[in-house]
Parts: sequence; C-alpha cells; structure tokens
Amino acid sequence: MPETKENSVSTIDPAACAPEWTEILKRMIFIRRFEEATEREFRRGKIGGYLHVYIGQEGVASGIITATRDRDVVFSGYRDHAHAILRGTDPNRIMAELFGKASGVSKGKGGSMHLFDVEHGFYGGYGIVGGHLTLAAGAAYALRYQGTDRICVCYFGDGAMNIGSFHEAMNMAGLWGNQGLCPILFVIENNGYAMGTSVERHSALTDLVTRVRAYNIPGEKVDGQDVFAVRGAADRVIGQIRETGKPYCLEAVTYRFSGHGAADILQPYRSKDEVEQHRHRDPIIILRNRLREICGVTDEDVRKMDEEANERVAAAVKFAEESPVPGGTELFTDVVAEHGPRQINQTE
Amino acid sequence: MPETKENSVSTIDPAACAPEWTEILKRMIFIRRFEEATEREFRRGKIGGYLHVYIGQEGVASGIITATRDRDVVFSGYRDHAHAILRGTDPNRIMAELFGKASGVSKGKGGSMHLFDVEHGFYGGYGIVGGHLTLAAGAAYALRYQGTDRICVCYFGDGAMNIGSFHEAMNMAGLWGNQGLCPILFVIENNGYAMGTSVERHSALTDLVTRVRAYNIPGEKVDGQDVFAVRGAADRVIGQIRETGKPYCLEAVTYRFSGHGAADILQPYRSKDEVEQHRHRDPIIILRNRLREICGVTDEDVRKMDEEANERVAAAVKFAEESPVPGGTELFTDVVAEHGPRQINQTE
Amino acid sequence: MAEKSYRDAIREAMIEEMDRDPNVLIMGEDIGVYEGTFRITAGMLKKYGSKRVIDTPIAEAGMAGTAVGMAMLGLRPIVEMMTMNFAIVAADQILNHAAKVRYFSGGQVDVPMVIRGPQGAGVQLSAQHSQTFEAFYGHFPGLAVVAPATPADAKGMLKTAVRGKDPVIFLESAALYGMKGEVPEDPDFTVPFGESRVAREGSDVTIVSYGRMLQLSLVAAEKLSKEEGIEAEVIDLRSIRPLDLVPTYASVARTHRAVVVQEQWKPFGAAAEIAASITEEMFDELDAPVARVTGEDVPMPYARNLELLATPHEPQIIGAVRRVMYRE
Amino acid sequence: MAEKSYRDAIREAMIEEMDRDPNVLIMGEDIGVYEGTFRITAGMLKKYGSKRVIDTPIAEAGMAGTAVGMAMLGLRPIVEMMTMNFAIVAADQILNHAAKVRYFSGGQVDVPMVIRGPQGAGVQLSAQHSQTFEAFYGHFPGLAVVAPATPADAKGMLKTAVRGKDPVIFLESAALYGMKGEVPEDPDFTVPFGESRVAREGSDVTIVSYGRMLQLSLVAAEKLSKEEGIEAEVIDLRSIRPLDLVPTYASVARTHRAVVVQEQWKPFGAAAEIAASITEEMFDELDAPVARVTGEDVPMPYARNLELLATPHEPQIIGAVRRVMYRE
Ligand SMILES: Cc1ncc(C[n+]2csc(CCOP(=O)(O)OP(=O)(O)O)c2C)c(N)n1
Ligand SMILES: Cc1ncc(C[n+]2csc(CCOP(=O)(O)OP(=O)(O)O)c2C)c(N)n1
Ligand SMILES: [Mg+2]
Ligand SMILES: [Mg+2]
Repeated sequence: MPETKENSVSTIDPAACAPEWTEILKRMIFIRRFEEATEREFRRGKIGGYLHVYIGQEGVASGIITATRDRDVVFSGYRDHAHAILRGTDPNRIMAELFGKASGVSKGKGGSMHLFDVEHGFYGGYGIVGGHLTLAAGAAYALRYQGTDRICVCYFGDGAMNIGSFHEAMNMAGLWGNQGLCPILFVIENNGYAMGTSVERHSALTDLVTRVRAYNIPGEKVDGQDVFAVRGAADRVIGQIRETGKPYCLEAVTYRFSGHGAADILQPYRSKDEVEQHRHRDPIIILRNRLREICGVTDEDVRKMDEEANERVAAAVKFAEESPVPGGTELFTDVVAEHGPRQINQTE
Repeated sequence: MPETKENSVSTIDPAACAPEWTEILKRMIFIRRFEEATEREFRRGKIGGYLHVYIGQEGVASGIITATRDRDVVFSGYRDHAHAILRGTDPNRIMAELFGKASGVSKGKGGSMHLFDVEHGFYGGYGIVGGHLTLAAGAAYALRYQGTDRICVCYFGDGAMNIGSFHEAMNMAGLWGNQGLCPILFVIENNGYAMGTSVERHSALTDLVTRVRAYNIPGEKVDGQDVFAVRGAADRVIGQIRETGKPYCLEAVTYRFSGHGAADILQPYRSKDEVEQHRHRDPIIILRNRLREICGVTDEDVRKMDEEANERVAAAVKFAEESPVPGGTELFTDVVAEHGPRQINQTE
Repeated sequence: MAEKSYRDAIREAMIEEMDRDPNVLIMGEDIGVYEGTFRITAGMLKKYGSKRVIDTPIAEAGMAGTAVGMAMLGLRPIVEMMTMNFAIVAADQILNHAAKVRYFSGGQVDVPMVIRGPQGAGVQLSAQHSQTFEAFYGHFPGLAVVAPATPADAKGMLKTAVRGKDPVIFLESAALYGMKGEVPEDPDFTVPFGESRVAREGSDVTIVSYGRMLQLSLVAAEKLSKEEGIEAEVIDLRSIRPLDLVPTYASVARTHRAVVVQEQWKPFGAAAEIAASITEEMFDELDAPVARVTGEDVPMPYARNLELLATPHEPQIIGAVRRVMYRE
Repeated sequence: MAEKSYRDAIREAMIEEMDRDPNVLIMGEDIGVYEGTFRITAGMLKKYGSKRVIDTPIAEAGMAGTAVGMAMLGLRPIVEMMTMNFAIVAADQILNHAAKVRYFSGGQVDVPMVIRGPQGAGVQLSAQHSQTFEAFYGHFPGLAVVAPATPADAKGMLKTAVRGKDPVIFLESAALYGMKGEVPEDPDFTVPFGESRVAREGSDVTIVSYGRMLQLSLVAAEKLSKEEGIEAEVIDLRSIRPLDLVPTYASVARTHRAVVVQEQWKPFGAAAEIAASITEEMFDELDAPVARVTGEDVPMPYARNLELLATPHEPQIIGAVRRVMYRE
C-alpha cells in the first residue's frame, strides 16, 4: 500500500482568509474572461467546431482542482477549458488549440472538445457524452496498481448519467473501490440541463447523487456556486479517497449562464427570467463578496484581477492568432505510434 | 387511458388450495423434465450451440407468468425454455427448435437462445446479456401507446444488471413510467452467479433490487424458491402495473442447480456442498410439500404428474427427432421482409 | 413539384407519415423542447405531443433498443441520432438486435424502424464527430442502409423507410441540409430502395457515389466537361444495402472506366465493395482499374487546414478520372 | 521449437509477458475464478492474483474503456472478450476512444492495450454469436487488427501486441484453439504486424486469406494440387491493419489470378478491400477478376445444415479457383 498519511492534502479552512482564496478568485475571473473571449473569437470565425464554455460553473472546477496535487490526474468532457486552465495548462496553448494552430495543446488536432495536457495531469477533453468515465475509472485503477497515492478526478454533466458507460464505469469503480483500488472523485456538474433537456426530463430520479449509491459509492451534494463549500468538500473527500482508494461522488449543483454551445442561441428550453435568477448566484460574485466582507479584499483588488485577466487573455488570443497552422504532414502523425505504419497499400 | 379496472387480474390466494396450484406444480415438474431431457439430448449431440437450462429456478417463471394474461408479452434472455413453455408454446416445437428442425418455433434458425412465439406473446429469447431490456421497455411503451392494458414482463439475470443497456432501459422505463407509459415488470432472476462470477464479485452493491431505486422504480425481493411467494407478489404488482402504467421490479432470489450452460462441467466457482445445500430448497419439492400438507395432494398424484411429464417430453423429443431439417432455401428467408431483396450484385 | 431544402424534405416526410399513420412516432435527444439541433423537428412536439415526439435522455442504446421493441409491437419509430457518430454507442442494439431479430425469430416479427441523422465531416468537429458509416452498417444483413443525395430522394426514401418492415439506417448529410431541389408534392411519392440512378449522363468515364459525395462528383463532372472535354456519367447509388450496381455496370460497359467516391477512410470502406463488384462483373470491359477517391486514412483532425486535407474534394475526383483515362 | 496448440501459444504469450513486465495485466469476464470459457487463462488468477487477473462484471464497454484509461497511465492491459461478438457493446470505447485518443491529444498518450478473443462460426451459436470482425475494425485508423492463423503467429503476434504502443484488436478463432504447430521457444520471439507471408508456394493461382480461413485455404490448395494439378500459392495476411499486400502483388505477378477467402458476409467485407487493392495495383497482370469466397449474406442460422450452407468451405474455394482459371 502506498504511504498516504504523511503527506496528506493541505486543506484550507473555508472560513479563514488564506491567501489561496484570493488566488482562487483570480483564477475564476480569469476563466470567465477566457471563456468570454472564446465566444467572441467563435463569432469572429477564428474558432470552429463546437464550443462549450464554462461560464457560470467556475466554482465547481475551481473548488476541486485547486484541492488536487500536481501528480493527480483529471478527466473531463467537452466543456473542458476551465479544467485545463486550473491544472496549470498554458492559456496561450489552449487558445491556440481552439484556433486550430500547431502550438495548441493538442497540436491543433483536438480543438475545444479535446484539450489535453498530460504534463499537467490533464487527460482530456472527450466529445462522446459519458465516454470518458470508464477511462477515468481505469486510470484510477492504474494509479493504485502502481502503488502511488495519486488520485483521479472525473467530471461529467447531469446528462451523462443516463448513458450506459456511466453505469459500467460506476459499478466497476465501486467494485474496485471495495478493494481499495479505485481512488477516484466523480464530479457531477449538475447544471440543470443536458443541452435543452432539464434534469426532470432526462432522469427518472432527479436526486442525482443518490443514484450512485446503487454502486456502493458514497456521495453528497454541494452548492457549486459557492466555491467555499466546494473546496471544503473537496479537501475533505479527496483526503479520504487518497487514503482509502475508494471512489466518492460530489454532485455540484450549478448553472450555465451561456447557451449549451455557441450555436445554442434561441434556448427555447428556458426563460430569460430563469437565467436572470441564476445570475444572482454568480459564483465569482459570491466569492468576491465573501472575500470583501470577511477578508478585506477591495473593489480595486478585484478590478486589478480583472484587468490582469483581460491582458492575459488578450495575450493568449494574440499568441493563437500569430501561431502557424499545423503543417500538412501533421495529418499523418499521431495516428499510431512513431508516425506509422500507414496502410502499406495506400495509394494517393 | 385504457379501461383497466373492470377486468383486473384474477389473483389466487397463496394460502388457498385453488386447483391452479396443482396446475402450477404440474407445469414446474414438466419444465424440470423438459430441461433434463435437453441436457440429455445435448450430450447425445442432438442439440448444438449453447444450452442454458432453468433447473432450480422453475418457481420464478412459474409464479409470474401464470399471473399474466394471454395478451401480455414476455421477453427473456437465453435461459428461456421455461418462459416459452409457461406462455403456452407447444413443447414439441420448442424441442424441435433445439434440434434445429424446420418445425421449431423459430424454424430452426434461432436455437435454444432464441425461442420465439409471438402468437403466445413470447417475444424471445436473446443471446446478448442485457440486450433485450431496452426492447422490452420499448414494447411496454408501445402497449400503452396503443391504448391497451397489456403489460410486459422482462426477465434477466443478476449479471445482466451491470451492462449499460440495463441502465439505459431502466432510466427510460422510469421516465416513461413517471408518465404512466411503461407498464413493465422487470424480473431479476438472481441465481447468485453470472456464469462463474458471484454477485458480490460482479455488483458493487449486492442488494440488487435496491439498485433500481436509482431509476425511481419500486421493487421488492421475493423468495424465488417459494412459488407461493412469487405468485402472490406477481398478482399484486402486475395488477398495479396494469393500472398505473408504471414499471416495477421483482428480485427473485433463486439458484441454478445445473451448470451455467451445458459446457460448465467443472464449476470451479462453487462447491458441491453449496449446490447440495440449495437442493434442499428445490422449488418443486417446496410446492409439493405444501400442497401435500395443506391441500391433500398425494404422492400418487405427484407420481402421475411426473409420468405425464415424462411422456410429454418423450413425445417432444420424438417429434423433434422425426421433424425434417430446414430446407436450404430457408437460409435466405427472413433476412428482410418478403424473402428479399438479396444484394442485387450478389454473385452465384 | 416544389423547390425544397433537404432539411424540409426530411421534415415533411416525417410530418406526412405521422399524419397518415398514428403508429409513426419520433424519438431522440433534444428533438422536442429544444426543437432539434438541426431544427429538423422544430414545432413537432407542439403538433403531436410528447407521446409521439419523445425527448430521450442521452442513451443511444436505449433509443435504438426501445425502438426495436416498439417496432416489434407494431409501432413505426423514427429515431433521430443527433449525429450518426453517437449511434456507435448503440451498435449492439442496431447490429445484433434490430438487424437480426427477424431472422432468429424465424420471421415472426417485423422491425419497421428508422435510425436517421447527419454524418460526415466539414465543420471542424474533429475525430469523434466527423465520421461516415456506410461500410460500417452496409456489412450487416438485415439492415437497409441508404444515403440520399437530393431533397427529392431524402423525402421519397424516408417515406419508403417509414412504411417498410425492416430497420433502416438513414444517413443524412448536415452539409446538404440547406441544399434545395425539386420535390414532388404527391404525399404518396416514395423512392424505392435498391434502385440507383444516373444523375448525369456521359460516355467517357463512370463516377459512382452517393450522399454528399454525389454532389461533389457532379461538380467535378461539370468541371471535367468544361475544362477538359471529358463527359463523365455520374451514378447516384442512393442505397448502400441493398446495393444496386446494374446501372453502374451498364454505364461501365459504355465508358470502360470507373471512379468511386466516398468520404471516409479508404481501407475497408464502401468504395472497396463497389470497386470489387464492378471488377467482378465487368472485368473484360474495364480499360483501367477502378479508382477510389476517399478521405485520408486518419482520425479527423480539428484544424481547418488539416480537415481540408483529410477529406476528398473535386481535385481528387478529377485526378482519379484523369488517372483511369491515362491522361496524367 | 516445440509443438504447441494455438490455445497454449496465446496463454504462454500472456504468461511470459506478465512475467517480463509488471505493467501487463489481464481482464475479462470469468477469466479468473471460472478459469476462462476456453480455459486460456486457467490457473492465471492463482499465479498473479486478483490485481493482475481481473474478473470483470458483464460490462464490455467498461472493460474496454477502463483498459484505455489504464493504458494511458502506463499499464498494458489485455482484455479478453468472451467472444468478440460481445465487443460490439464496447464499439464506442474501442472505435471512438482507444483508436483516436492518441490523435486528438496530439500524440500525448500511448494506448498499449490488446482486445483479444475468439470469433467466427461453426458450432451452432446462431446469429448473435457467430460473427467475424475484420472489416468492422479494419476500417478504423488508430487500431491495429490482426488475425493469426497458426500457433507461432498467435504467440508472436500477441507479444508484439502487448509490447506495442497502440490498441490492438487480436482476432482469434475458437475453431483453431486445438490446432497444433511449431512455436519458437525464444521468449523474445515476436512476429511484427504488417508483414504477410507465403504459407504455401504455387504458381497457378494466388489464394489470399488469414485466420481460420487460411487453414481452409491450405486444405483446398492441397486438394487442388492432388486432384487437379493446380498449384495454388497461399498468402497468409496475418494483419488486417496494417495490411501488407506486397507479397500478394508479387505472387499475382506470377500467377495472374487471385482468390480472396473470408468467412463473413460478402458486402463490405474484408475481401472487398483486398480484391480492390489487388486490382488497383496489379490490373495489367490479372487474367481474371479477383474472386471472393465469402459466407452467405445472412445472419447465422442455428440449424446445423443451414450453418454449413452459410459458411465457406473447401468446395467454394476450389470453385473460385476454377473460375479464375476458366476451368468451369
Ligand atoms: C453519446 C452522445 N450523445 C449525444 C451527444 C451530443 N451532446 C453533446 S453535449 C450533450 C448534452 C450533455 O449534457 P450534460 O451531460 O448535462 O453536460 P453539460 O453540457 O450540461 O455540461 C449532448 C446530448 C454526444 N456528444 N454524445
Ligand atoms: C454482452 C455479453 N457479454 C457476455 C456474454 C456471455 N455470457 C452469457 S451468459 C453470461 C452470464 C449471465 O449471467 P446472469 O445475467 O446472471 O444470468 P444467468 O446465466 O445466471 O441466468 C455471460 C457472461 C453475453 N452473452 N453477452
Ligand atoms: Mg448539464
Ligand atoms: Mg445469474
């Protein structure tokens, strides 16, 4: 068994004014500005394909990924920019990926849905709903198999809970967890909708986190708009996962302020009013207010963070814009190892 | 909404000595003899492919299918002989199917795993574990869509609960059930093993019926070796399903006395002793004893049932043996409707 | 006749069939409240109600499998796959259940169901979202697989699919949704499966294709005619299974040269079957080996420039025509 | 060299690789306590423990998907599919994840995993349990697909698969498990992918095949030699992807005639690709169109007599050879 006790997670007291909270606010603001920029660049035609932004949900990834260690690993779906950013991926290279440039994290081959940064423990970035859950469970198994105390975090949406691979992944994680061999945190990013289908319309049982009890996996709901709550839960359960090798599930109740994807303009499935209501619970404003009230963070501090974020994002856009597109031969690399073999009888 | 109240299910009081109970004993004995004969004929090389018999589990199908109506529909997996027999399928034609004969229920094209008898509401007979669950949920939807009060019964094993299609079928059934549009009884035939893998080794949570709560489907466990208990539960819940259009799940705890399939000789996953223990709870003996004690059924009555069963089974074997094999042109029929079209550019 | 888009042709076929037969229903992800990602089903939930326009959870196996069960019990479900890529998740339900249950039941059930949705590359959706599936499904007996290239065929073939007795894989192309064309008004206008057609007459070379690539082939044929005086006959296969190559054979008997165009990867792609069949049947007539124009043998990359390199375009078709005419 | 069965060759390859590399593990349904439905893994649970010999629930997508994740993190999982038919349930995890994650991550991960198991018809398992999958997988870039026909290849290619960096679909044949053959003893004996071999020399006609059909082809070739004096060269492709047809081309350059043998349905089957490629490359050398010998285009029936009619046998191969030699 790996030694886990000695270097246990450094938790931060949600009530304390640790400098880390300011850092988290900074990152959340950065994510927001970054996502707004991607929407802009999509409209400008600089970004193609599907684009799913994280606006409104920042508290979820921020509260959890900041509680992980450098050597932990993270899997996400296609709404993955924030996860990569929080893992420490260079925003320039994320933006370049969205622009389809050679300097992108995935060499321009993946795009928005397939960000990857293995060096920072970010293992993607997947486009098939629920498809990555089994991968994450296997990764968690591998981490214990190798005798490490690394853990795996796997993000997915409320809608992903209805696909078969969710079920198979959960049961296998539960079984392996019974033997202490599956240190994984499953994070349901419950933003209330799978595209245009609300939770009550896609899940027979709407209390989502209770569904994972069917796999002997414990879980709890957390207010995803309150990053204090998220981080507090994350610190606690990640420590426990690391120690026991057993899976755990957090349902982060959140809301996306933007459309499902850049093409979701009409949003016939929800009213403007509903969105407005939820904007009152903007995770960035909630954190800012608390830091202002309790820890003396000033409006000026926040303005500065915003400014810095804008500058950093502008730099990323510039970097992306100025980067070259992938060379034509890149088409054929990375299909299999060592740039080959291609089909031997391929003509062209 | 269909009229359901007026012709509600005729229930039989498990405590009473209704003649139906003698009939059920007869059928269970018949199934036992039939299955023993199939094992014999398999060893004689008359039956090919996979052969999965129902020996030890007779109480489950018998208690439930006798509570259904003629126009109800039943889906099963590959361990399907008993289900067909109980629906009223001609045993001759079942045995002929196992022999691969033209007179078989599925014209000899399906074999043991694919019995079908649509006239008697038996919709198969499927070989992919869990694959038929979605079909059954769709069938149940169709029955309500058409405004009838027919219901669907879907059988599957404990092992089938871990495959993705189980999950998708259950959630969809739960959702449709929330609208009263999915009159289906899911029956877990929990015989303790998926082939050689015991429930604790394949399911993270071993209390199987609680797993369906994740889909807002109510359920209960029932002693599958006690056909009184099974039938009692079936009468109650089938009435309720018919009335509400909502799914329900019964976990029938049972045991298979034979190997998983005819090839499962060594059975390294369980001891002889364990099997012996369970033989003490033979569903046929349990029913016989109760009918003897309470209702005055004599040993002579039972001997006669046995004899009749043996004769009937022998006749089925004879019928199967004497039936002709399918004609060669049968190869090409039933691929698509109306015997064609075959690929137009097919040579020869 | 009326001018209609490919999208509206599909939509109208569904509406007319739902009006005609109460057993027809549609199901899919976000086809109701959301009105469909490509808006094919816009307004239909309001018109037919939630019993006949079923918004499903994200559960493609569940959608396909429940449709099989519905079909066995007499309904005629049309399953919309948001894109056909997601139907891979339902492969078992389609290939091992829908395609085979008629057979292994000895013909006791009909399975009148349609699985339809867009496929193909072109808008930077990258590797998991850009595939085409003709060869994938075409291999399996028990299925019908069609890929209409025009609004008229989209409408007429979807009607045939809905009215049939077998599972149909109905492969649309998102890139064609906006394309307009003449569509007959007759509500009983149907286009049978297994009948290919000559989309353009010509005597120098035969180009064989279907779906979006058929349109590309027609553009290439016009260019060839204008710029090089080569008159290509273009065959629209329409159905992949059953596959009708009789008009192709007749054409090759005159042109002695053939080019097959498909979007997807070359190895074990649809063009292999078509080329092999042409060769088997017309060997003595061929003056050159049948050429295949295909996408590159790589997962689809995201970057626009790479995606363009990965997919076939007119120049490749023209190049292949030159090759089989020994004009290089 | 030692005489070994195909079954033992596979088993030994796994054992030797597990002994050599602690990152190699095996997972599958009933491979541990039950000892494997074909007893390939008998005794391995005891030897390696439950962490390295994982009995899984019935969850093929889960098996394949977790294996991808393990492989991305540095393990080398071997997934046993009880039969390859069940891997259809895992199609998305294999085709859309295992095959593509290297590409869409821009080459950031290796995916060293093997999916192996028996396929094919012959013992009355009927429609859902009797399929072969060369064309199904061969179409997808990012995968390697192999179908060894001999014990030596089974061992050598499985070792190559385990030691590689990419997902490998390793197609076995239950009908070959008992077959014996010489297998080199060297624990580092491997057989590379993408190198076909001449299994029998001959100068009159080239028969191309792989897996179980290769053995059938050899039997047919002997018969042809004895009974008709026709000397067939028989090529064993071994790999489907990458596909090496160079020795086939060389052979056809001498024989001018080719027959391709596959077990599965003809339309869009593996033989189509092989025939089309041979024709493309060797058109001027061919004296007859490449013939395909395939199974009938129907779901596999249960009845013994029908199953025999549905699958290819020596007479069909001999008939095809006669046809391409114009000896009918
Ligand atoms: C298997 C599959 N089916 C359908 C889709 C299309 N699709 C993409 S995102 C999405 C909704 C997912 O909702 P949820 O899981 O709640 O995540 P969210 O987008 O809300 O973050 C759908 C249906 C897909 N990508 N994969
Ligand atoms: C998808 C799939 N995987 C594996 C198999 C092989 N298989 C056939 S039966 C079986 C065990 C099923 O166990 P359970 O569901 O408990 O039913 P039981 O046999 O006990 O009645 C397995 C693994 C299969 N038929 N389908
Ligand atoms: Mg959501
Ligand atoms: Mg069982």
